[in-house]
Amino acid sequence: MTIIVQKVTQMMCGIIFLYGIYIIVHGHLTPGGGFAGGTIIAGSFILLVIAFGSEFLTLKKEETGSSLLESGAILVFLAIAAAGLLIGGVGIFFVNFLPKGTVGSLISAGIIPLFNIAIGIEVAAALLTIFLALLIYKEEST
Amino acid sequence: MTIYLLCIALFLVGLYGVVAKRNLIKMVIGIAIMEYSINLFLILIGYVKGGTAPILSADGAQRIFVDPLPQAMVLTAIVIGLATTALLLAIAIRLYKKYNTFDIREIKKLKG
Amino acid sequence: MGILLIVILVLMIGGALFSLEARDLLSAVIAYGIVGFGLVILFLLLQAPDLALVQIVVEAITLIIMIAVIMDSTREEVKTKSKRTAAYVIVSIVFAGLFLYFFNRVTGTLSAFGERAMRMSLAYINPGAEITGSANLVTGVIFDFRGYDTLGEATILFTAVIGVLTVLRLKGRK
Amino acid sequence: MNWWVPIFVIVPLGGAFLTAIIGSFSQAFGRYFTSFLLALVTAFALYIMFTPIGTMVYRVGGHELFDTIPIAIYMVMDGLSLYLLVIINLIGFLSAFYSISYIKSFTSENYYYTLFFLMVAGMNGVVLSGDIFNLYVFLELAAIASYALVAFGIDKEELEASFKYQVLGGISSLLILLSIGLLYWSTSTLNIADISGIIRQNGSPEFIKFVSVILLTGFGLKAAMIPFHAWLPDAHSSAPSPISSMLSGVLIKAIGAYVILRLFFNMFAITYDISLVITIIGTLSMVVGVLLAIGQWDIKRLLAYHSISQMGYVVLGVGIGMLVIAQNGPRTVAAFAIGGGLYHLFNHAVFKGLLFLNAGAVEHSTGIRDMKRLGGLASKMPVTTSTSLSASMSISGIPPFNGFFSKLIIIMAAIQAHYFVLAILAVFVSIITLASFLKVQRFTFFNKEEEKWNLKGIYVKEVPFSMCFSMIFLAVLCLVLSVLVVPSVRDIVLTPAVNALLDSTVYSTTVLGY
Repeated sequence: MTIIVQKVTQMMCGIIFLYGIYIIVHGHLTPGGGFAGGTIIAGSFILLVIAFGSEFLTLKKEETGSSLLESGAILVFLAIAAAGLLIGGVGIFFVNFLPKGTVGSLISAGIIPLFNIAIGIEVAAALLTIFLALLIYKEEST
Repeated sequence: MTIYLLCIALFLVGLYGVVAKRNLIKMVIGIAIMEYSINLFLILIGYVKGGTAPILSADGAQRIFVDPLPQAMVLTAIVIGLATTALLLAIAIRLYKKYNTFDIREIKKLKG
Repeated sequence: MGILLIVILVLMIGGALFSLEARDLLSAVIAYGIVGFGLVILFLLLQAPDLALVQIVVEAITLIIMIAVIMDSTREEVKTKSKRTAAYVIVSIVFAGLFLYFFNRVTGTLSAFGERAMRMSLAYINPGAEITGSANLVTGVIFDFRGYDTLGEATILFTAVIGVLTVLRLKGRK
Repeated sequence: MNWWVPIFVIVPLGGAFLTAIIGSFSQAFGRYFTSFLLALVTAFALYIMFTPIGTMVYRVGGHELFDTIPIAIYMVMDGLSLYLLVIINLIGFLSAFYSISYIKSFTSENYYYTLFFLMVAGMNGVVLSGDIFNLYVFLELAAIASYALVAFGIDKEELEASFKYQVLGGISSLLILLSIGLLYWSTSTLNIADISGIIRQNGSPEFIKFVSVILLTGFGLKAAMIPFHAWLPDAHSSAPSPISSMLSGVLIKAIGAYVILRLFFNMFAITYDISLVITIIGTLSMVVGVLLAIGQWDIKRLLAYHSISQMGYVVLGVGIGMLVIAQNGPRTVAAFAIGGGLYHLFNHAVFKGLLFLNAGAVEHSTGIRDMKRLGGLASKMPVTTSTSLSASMSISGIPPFNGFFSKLIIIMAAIQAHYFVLAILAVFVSIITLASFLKVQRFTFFNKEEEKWNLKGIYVKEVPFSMCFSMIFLAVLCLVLSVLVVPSVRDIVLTPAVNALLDSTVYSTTVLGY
């Protein structure tokens, strides 16, 4: 890619990444949430890969890493959901066991922000893995 | 009523693409279009006249909200659609590398 | 607003038809983008900002992946050998007409656009914020009332990733 | 609180995620972990089956009724769900155990076991769900995992079969989603019991018919009933053999036939028209499936066509029961017919699973699937031959194997309900099935051409222990399941499942509690 594209990408990427994090963290207050934020974060990484390209080996390493991160994040999601089975002795799957706080403040809504963060990481890693897998396949097969 | 009918027409256009087209990418696009029309259909069902997005504002004013449940359903459906499309595209590119064409008739011919 | 919805929806149908009929696959994919981004506008008009946000990024990434798939392929579609006879076209038009007719007939008794009474979502709106503590009611529904669905949905994305990795292995058998 | 109901979904899901993480460091982990975990789940399901506890209703998230409206996602475990759970996890465990040796010849085993877990989790989620959208989500989970598993070998046929399967599967999923949207439009709720209550009171008959037709098309595609069967022979014959056995043995039942039963018995009121359509589809599948199977020489393709035919028996039995109920006929006859259909469902899972595992064993040892080129394996592969013989006798309905009894019950029910044509057709199809499997046995295992293999230079030997174990286990089950005709056993296993379907309003009153 040309130098212009690379410079612009360099400037924009961090902002896009931060915006994704903002969307995830404010998921229970404003539109958006784990899915939207995660996709935006994945988008920022994909932009970087497209603009700068990358060594084949680095791509392979990134793919393994993001795939592991994805599995880990969704395992955490399941663990938080299943924790409800053990906490409080009532045995309810997906119970919101943390204090709810006041509606509208950043630290509120119990486990919902935790779910948002786990889902955000999972979605970002998942989309990045799909993209990298396609890219690696195209390089490998030629 | 017209809006629902147009939405179903979009669904039928997608169905036409899947059934009549013989190009793998076109078939994927057809499935995706059907997916979009169903998403739109669910959201149309959930719309309430004069309603606003179901987000409580800081001023605490009472408003009419649109139905949040179809929105949650459509969010799920979008992600499912993304998953299906990604898997279909992966298989399509794999088939392309094997046969050097996206056309399903050519693929059948080459397979013999 | 009704007119605006109809205009955008007609545009989307046009985009979809063009996308399916285009000779060049790149134009087909771009035209498919019209449908997706039209949907984003409709979501915004229908008061679903969460979905508009998700749809716009998902659409962008789907387009990137699709273009990556078709970029260095023979994009020109093979010419159909006029197998599409008149009878074929008539059958599909008749089927579409019948489907729309029956759809119109059976849904005529249901509530009109924007006037459906809520039932299950009553609890999601009024006491929803108190139960879940979330100001965004959609997020409350997604992660609290219907969190189990979201688990399934995240798992489906996970499945797709594993599926893509499986399909794109270089060698299947040792 | 019945805290253990979601265990059936949590455990396979957790297994899948763990396999994905640990499996990327050690390929051997998934191999044993999968069988171990599924054996535990099967044992747990069997334990619950033999503990009389009645219908379990579990509210995910713990939200109570809100003005008599259910707002949480419900998980419902009644007799039918439990029956399906046992079948899914049992066949799942045996297929996974079989895979230990079979999948060693493929690369990236950890992906295989992860997808296997996900498919089982999806099916468990479907049979436990009491919420129609949740059911759709888990149905998609099982379906997407199966798409990827069909393509696991990534050869040309497999990829093409998988693409075809995905396109038709995608259409069926979207039709299902469309009908869910229509139901939500009409009733404003997603809970199956709640929907049932509302549309029985004030649903217009035309609307219900329209939704029924769309739903039947969608789930008919998933269950590969006859006008919608195009994807099944390709997909089921291209997949790795343990997966073929899962797809034919369990998947088309759990996400196709089971949902049809659940929705058309427990959600919609049973009407004569829909019962007639279901019976006709079942009969067509039964007859056309077996006729298509006759000309096949690819052993797995032949088995795949027989799956269509045998599923026709299941749907026929249940359809006769529906017809009897719709005409206010005697309830004992209806119960008899439905019981026959459900009994055949279990039997088919066992013997068709076994037959696909046999085909896999033959392919594993010789590398050939074409029956014209096989033959004379009887002395070289004694375990495969004997188990395959018992499965063949079972599927063609020879006493004392289980297939005989379930077919007999379906035929007797058809006679009792005065559908003599259907009874004659069922007997006729059974005879053709017998002929078809005589061909399989003769050309694959007997045929006295043992020297041929030595001439070709292929050293044929019996398959390893894990594959033998699964096949022997299933062959024994083929005999043991015959005890389901004994009333005291049937009352524990089969009768709760039949009762769940028989009284169509009991479901909604039990689930909602009013």
